[in-house]
Parts: sequence; C-alpha cells; structure tokens
Amino acid sequence: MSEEQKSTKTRRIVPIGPYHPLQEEPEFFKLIVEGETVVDMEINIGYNHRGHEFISPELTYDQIPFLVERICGICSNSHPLACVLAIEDCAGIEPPPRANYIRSIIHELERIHSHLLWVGLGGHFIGYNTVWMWAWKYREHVLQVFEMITGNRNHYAANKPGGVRRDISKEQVPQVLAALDLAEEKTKLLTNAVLDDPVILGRLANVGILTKADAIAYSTVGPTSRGSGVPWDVRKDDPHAAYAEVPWDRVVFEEGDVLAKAKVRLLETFESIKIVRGCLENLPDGPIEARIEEIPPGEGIGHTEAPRGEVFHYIRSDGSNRPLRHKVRAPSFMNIASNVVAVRGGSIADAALTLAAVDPCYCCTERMAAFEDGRLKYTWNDLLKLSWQKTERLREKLK
Amino acid sequence: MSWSGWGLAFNFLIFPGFLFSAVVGLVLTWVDRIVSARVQYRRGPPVFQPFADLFKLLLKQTIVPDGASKTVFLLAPMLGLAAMCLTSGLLFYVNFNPQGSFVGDLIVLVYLLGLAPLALVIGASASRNPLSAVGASREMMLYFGYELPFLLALLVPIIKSGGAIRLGELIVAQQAGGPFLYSISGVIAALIVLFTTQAKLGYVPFDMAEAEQEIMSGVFAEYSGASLAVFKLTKAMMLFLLPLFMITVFWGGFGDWWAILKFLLIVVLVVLMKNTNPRFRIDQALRFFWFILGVFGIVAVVLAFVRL
Amino acid sequence: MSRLGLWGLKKSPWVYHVAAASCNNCDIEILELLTPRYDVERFGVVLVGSPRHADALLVTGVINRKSLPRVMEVYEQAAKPCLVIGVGTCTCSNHMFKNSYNAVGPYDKHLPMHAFVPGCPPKPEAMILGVVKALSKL
Amino acid sequence: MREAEAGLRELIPEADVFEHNKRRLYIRIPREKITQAAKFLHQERGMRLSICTGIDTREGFEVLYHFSEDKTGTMYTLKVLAPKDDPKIESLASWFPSCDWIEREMSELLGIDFPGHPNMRPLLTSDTDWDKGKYPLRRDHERRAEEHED
Repeated sequence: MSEEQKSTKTRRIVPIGPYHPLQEEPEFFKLIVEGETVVDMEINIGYNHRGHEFISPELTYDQIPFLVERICGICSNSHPLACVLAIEDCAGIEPPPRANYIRSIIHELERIHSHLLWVGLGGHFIGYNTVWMWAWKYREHVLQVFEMITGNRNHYAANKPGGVRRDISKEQVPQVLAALDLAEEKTKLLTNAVLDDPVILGRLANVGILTKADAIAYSTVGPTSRGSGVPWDVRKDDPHAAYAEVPWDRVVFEEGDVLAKAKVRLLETFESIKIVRGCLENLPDGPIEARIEEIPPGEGIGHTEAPRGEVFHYIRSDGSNRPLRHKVRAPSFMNIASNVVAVRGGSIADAALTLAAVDPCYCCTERMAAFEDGRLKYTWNDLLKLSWQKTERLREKLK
Repeated sequence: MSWSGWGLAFNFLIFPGFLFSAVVGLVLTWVDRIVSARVQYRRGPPVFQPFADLFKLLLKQTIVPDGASKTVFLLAPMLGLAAMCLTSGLLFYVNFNPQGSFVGDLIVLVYLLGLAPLALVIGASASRNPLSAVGASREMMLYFGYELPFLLALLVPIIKSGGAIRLGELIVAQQAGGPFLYSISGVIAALIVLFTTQAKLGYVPFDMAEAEQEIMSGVFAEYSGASLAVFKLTKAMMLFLLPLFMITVFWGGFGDWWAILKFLLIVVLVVLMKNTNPRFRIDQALRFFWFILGVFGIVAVVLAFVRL
Repeated sequence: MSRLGLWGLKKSPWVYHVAAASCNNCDIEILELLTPRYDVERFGVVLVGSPRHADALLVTGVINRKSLPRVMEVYEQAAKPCLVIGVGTCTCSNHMFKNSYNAVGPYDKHLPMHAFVPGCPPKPEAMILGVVKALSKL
Repeated sequence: MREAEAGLRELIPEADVFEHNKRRLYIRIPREKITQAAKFLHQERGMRLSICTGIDTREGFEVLYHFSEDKTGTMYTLKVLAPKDDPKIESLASWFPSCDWIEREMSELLGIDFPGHPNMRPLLTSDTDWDKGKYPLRRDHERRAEEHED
C-alpha cells in the first residue's frame, strides 16, 4: 500500500486545524502530503487576532499590563514584565531591588509551570497520556504557589510600571521552598522516565530538525533556537530583574530535533528552580515599587525571556498618560514561521509533533450564570428541535 | 447448543453472541478506563459509564457527511459488529463443545477478526474526509503489518497439536498435554499475539489509525451517533474476544474457572501496555511487526517443529 | 427511550473544545479539568477529538471575524443535541476587547448558548459547576 | 564606540544615531538604504531581527527594525520613514525569512507597501469580510470606544 502510494505521487492536502485537538488554539496548517510524507506546508494564522496593539493606545500605562497579560494565559507574566520594562526604559527609572527579585521569582515559577505543561502536552501528542497526567499533577504544586503569592492560579497581575503589585511575605517563603522541593523531586522522576524510554526516544530523535542556519535565518528564539545550538537567552544577554545576581546556566543542545527541544525544556526547569531558590534566599528588604511621576516623550524597548523565547515590547510615548504606539512581539511569531522548514520530509505524525515542539502559543473570579434562569427543563425532543432549528439558521447564514 | 433454527438465532443474538459479549465488553472497557485512571493517579469513571455512553450515542443524531456514500458509510460498522457476534458464537461453541467444531474454523476465525479493521477502512474511506483517509490508509498498513506475525504465531499451536486447524482439536490437545503456552515457542507466540491484540484493538502504541492528536480521531472522525456507537461496541467486544481467543489457542481454553483470572490478567496487561507507551509512527510499527515480531514468529515456528 | 438518552447525556457529556481567539488560559484550565487533581472523567466527561462526537462544545475566547465562520461550522458539524457552554468572561461580554476592530462577540449573538462560566479564567471548580448546571436543566 | 555602530556609520554616512541608553540605540537611515543596513547587521554582525514596528506618525509611516545583538545585549533599532503619499519600503523577505510575516502584517494593518515581497497575502485577515482599504493601526481609523459608554 505504501509503495503504491509513493509511486503514484498523488499530492493530498491534510488540514491541521483551525480546530484540531493538537492545539488549544485555532490555527490552520495545510500539510501538502504525498502518501504519509509531508512535502510542504502553508500556515494560516489570524484566528486569534484580537487587536491588542489597537486597544493598547486607548489605555493608560497602569492599565496596559492587565491588557497584555491577556495576550497569553500561559506566559501571563512575560508580557506584562516586558511591557513594564519598556515603560521603565522609556521613563528611565529603575525598580527597587526587592521588586526585581520578586519579578524574577514569579517569572521563573511561570517557566516551571509552562515547561511542565509542555512536557505533559508533548506526551499527550504522542499518545502517552500517562506522561500528560503526571506532568500536570506535578505542575499543580506550582499553581498552588501562584495562588498563594499572587492570588490567582493564572493571570498573576504581578507587575506594574516601577515595581510589583504584591509582596512576598516572610511566612510564604518556606512554603514556596517546600513546594519547589516537591516539584524538583517529581520533575527529576519525570525527566528520567521520559528520557530513558526507548520508544519515546524513537519517536522524538531526528524528527523535525531545524538546522542552526535556519534557526538564525528565521530568527527563532527561546528553547526552539537553543535546541538548535543557538545560545540566545535574553536573561543572560540583556540581564534585567535579578537574573544577573543569582547563579544559573544556559541550556543549549546542538541537534535541533524535537528531542533536543524537549531536553532543553526539561533541564531548564531545574535551572528555574535554582533561580527561584537563589532569589528567595537573597531576597533584599525594602520597598516593592518606585514612584513614576510621568512618562516623558520618547521610546522604550523591553524584552524578556518568556518560556517560549524572547517577548519584545516597544512603547512610544508622547508625554501623555497613554502610549502613542505599543508593539508586541510574542516568541511564537518567529518560531511558528520556522515550522515550514522543519516539517518538510517528515511524516504526518512527525509533522504534528514538530508543530507542537516549538510550544506554539498563538495568542500570545468565579461566578456562574445559567443562561436562562427559572425552572425551564428541556426534554430530549425539545433539545433536538432547538438544535436543529439553530443549525438550519446557521446554514442559511453560512451560505 | 445447537446449530439450527431458533437456537442459532439465540446463539447469535443473545448468548454468547451479540448481547452477552456486548455487555461483558462494555464492562471491560470500564476496567480499561479505571485501570488507566489509577495508573494516572485519577479516580476514573463509575461502572455504568460505558452504558451511559452507549445509550447516549445510540439516540443521538447520526450525520452522514456530504459527499459520502450513505449505504456504505452506514453499513460498514454493522459489518464489524456482525463479524464480532459470529466470532463470539464460534469461540464459545467450540470451547464448551470441542467435538462439534468444523474443519478450518481457526481460519474462519482469523478472517472474522480481520473483518473489524476492514469495516473501519471501508467506513472511513466512504466518508470522504481527508483525515479519515489518512486514518484508513494507516489502518490498512497496520493490518498488513500485524497479520504476518499473527499468522506465524498461530502456526505454533497448529504444529504443536500435530497439524490441527480445528479449534476443538487444539483445545482437546491442550487438555491432554497441557497448554501450549508452557513452552518456549508458546511463550514467544503468545507474546506476538499479545502485541497483535494491542494493534487489533487500536490501543497505544498502535493507535495511529485513530490518533486523536494527529488526525482528529482519524477513521472515526466523521462518525457520529448510532454508527459511532456500533463502532465503539465492536471495539468493546474485541476487547472481550481477543483475550478469549488467546486463551483458547494458547492457554488451555476456558473449561475451568481459572480462565476468568487468566482472562483478566491478559486484559490488565493490555491496558498497562497502553498506558506506558507512546504511539509509534506507522513506519516504526511496520518495522516492528515485520522485522522484529516476524523474525520472532519464524523462530517460534522453528522451535515448535523441534518441540521446544 | 428518549429518557434513556437524556440520562446518557447527563452521565456522559463528551466535550469538544473550541477556542476562538482566546488567551489560552481557559483552554489550559479546561485541560486541567481532565488531569488528576480534578479528574472529570469521574463524571463521564471525556475530551473528544472530533466535533462529530461532541455532546457539549466548550467555547472560549472573544470570537473574531476569522474564527466566527469556523466556530459556526464546528457547531453545525456536531451531532445534535449539543450543548454550548461559554467558558471565561470573554465569551459573555468580549471582556477587555470590546473596542477591538476584530471582535464580533459575544457568543449569544451567534450560537445557542446553554451556559456561561464567567471568570478570567474561571477556576476549574467553577467550570465543573457550569457544566453541571447546564446539564441539570435538561 | 561600538563596532557595529562604527561599521554602520561608515557604510551609511548619513545615518543619524541616537543613544537612548547604553543598551538601546536608535539609528535613523534613509529609506533606500534599509536593505544595505539590514544585510550589514544580520549577515556581517550576526544580529537577530527581533521584530519590525510600523508607526503612523505626523511625518509619515515610520518603520522600525529592531535588531538584537545578543553577544552584548544591545538593541539596534533602524528607523526608516516613508511619506504618507508614497508608503513604500523595499522588502527584505526575499533574503531574510524573519521579515516575511511581519511585513505582511504591517501591510495589512498599516497599509505600507513592501515591493519585492515574494508572497504578499494578508497574514491575519485572509478569508474574512475584512474592510479592504481600512487600516486599523492608522491614526485615522475609527475607534469604537466612542460608540460605547464606559
């Protein structure tokens, strides 16, 4: 069968998305395949375009961190951090040291949770649901730390121009450390389990290779480029927050395949744990925010290393309390484009894995309201009738 | 039991055919889910869960996608189900009545077990969905992959029983001389059949035909409502029948109560294998079946000839 | 007979997850529901890979011009009856994107919604409550 | 003075360098020189393109090419101005794939034309009922904020 398909060379299009279980977000990849081999790919994005850069100039500098936080729910500290760094760069102020340390702590905790999340999803993508469940179980420890120190499991709202919004109290420090110990132990277990499994290695090694030259040409960032031997890491290159003051190392692998990216992420988790420990141990006393009187006309650039790579924010100010222009660049914008070269020549199964390997992030409280209140009960037939009616109307609309 | 008239209808539809194997199969899918859940630190669903799934699916709307050929699309699931009912009837009949089996029923059984993946391929191809087409081609390739070692492994009991292709004779031979499993060739052959069972069931690591994350449930992508329910039921029955087949051929049939324990052991083994492996790529799976299991199959056959 | 189906639907709602211009957070929290801490498989909830198998669509995010036709297509493809549950504040009110040129929500303008779960993101417990409340109306 | 800065000054004498602080450099260059400057920064100095920003200003459309020199952690920003009546800037995408998407995005959201782009389709808004000829990031785009009461 496979020989026959190869000989006829019929090209088919296999769509991945816009709604596809591979991705949590809508995105459309058109794989052009011969048999099972992918020969080319088209990427169609924009299902997630919400117009942040359009809304941002309508908001004040104090409001913008909340907006950019909602670019992405996984790296929901990276965008506000880069944004406030840009604002501080524009205004020329330095946050107090304690604020810097707290920023680093939250940023690295986020990296731990994000990398564990990716490992879990990576397991899910290759059909290994046990890895998914285990990784996410251990990730819960980090989310609980977040809930304790910032008040929310996601969307921490930690940063503000000039400092941070919430302090970490003395009582919380040992609790965070305890959670970290637990997370480290379990992550070690997971790392060994994942990297020693021959079948996993068989699936990941030599798959979706992104060469160093391509990584540079496409300007990929973060683990995607560090897995291809390009050592760019904004935390080391352009140190901000407290990254210059605690010891940690870059993680770089040369192979460029999916396995290298997975290794980068798993080992970075331990580096992050190291950073958080270092920061908590040396946490300086003092205020947590610097007062900003005004933002002078000018421009500012802030960038930071999100779990997926460099987040870049550019602010142009005209001296008022709203920016004139606010440019946001999420890491996946660069990384996803590089998929086109990485998937060529692989099979469909590999393509799915390769697309997932860059940890794509395309976008980069509790009350309950029942839709119609009262004691209205639907019967099975009512439900069917209602659904069918609505479907008919939709069909009319779609035509 | 008899092979005629109402008795035959009863055998086919109620016991041990459709109804009985369906109920047991559904309970087994619950076992599958609860064991998976426990491996993953979860609680898992209640025992009635598969039945709730089934009733819901049966009563939901069944959509025939635009451009699909309606008859083939809707009849394909029935083909697999009918094959499984027959398999069930045949297996139970020969186990309780070893003298009554007919010549070549082993071969009939092999083909009946092959009908279920064939039904999937037919149905998926009829649905005109590109992802289903990929799933169908994978299922077909996988079928060609595992059928070779499967047949080689089945040669082992045939050789050991002195050339019998009647299931009844195999059972009688095992009752007389001990199960075929308790020998080197038997163990190798049984392991091959275990892997094949995994592939026939479409469980990880051989679930590439319905890879949810790659090709959106692949072969099942366009099925909904009752026809999906029939497919799920077929899979559930296979989860019941394939270990049963294995016991019949290798582990002395199920004449005694130990069979239940053996049976559960095989099911749990299959489920554990499912939960501790990632999915193979289709070419890796083919290589595994042909070049590793195929070689082992030949070794087992040779060993069986020298009575090891 | 239909009561049996209704019982089945209540006991085994298979969900399909539709993200339309969301920030990923609700989506991740939906997946979180399946993992050991919350484990909604206890209640028979399973995440399925094809909209044809879905009994409930969990929609997240502000809907935008490009994703709107796709979301409606997904709803049309789903086998009926199919509940639609909006997760997150974005689905109820467009959240902070109401001034955007690309947001065309909220969802109830376009789809028959059965429940909304507000929150940014709602806690997993709230999502479970949302699905339960939507089902209890059946 | 930084090596890259000196090289750039030598290559483009009319470059106007503004040092915001020691890690942020803004260099205004004429529109025609962008390919030359970008090639120098990327191919000779090994810099990575972070992103391009398009801004609608009073003088015209300003496009900023943010290059990051990761060895020193310095951001070099090339500034190019295109007048409003002729919003055209030479495309870099043919030799520099990083520019592909961002140029497409700028052309659809800001209406700047990039002649020489190999694949100038809309990036975010293809196959939608997008209002052609309306560019949301221009200053004259209508804002919905006034329609609503906050």
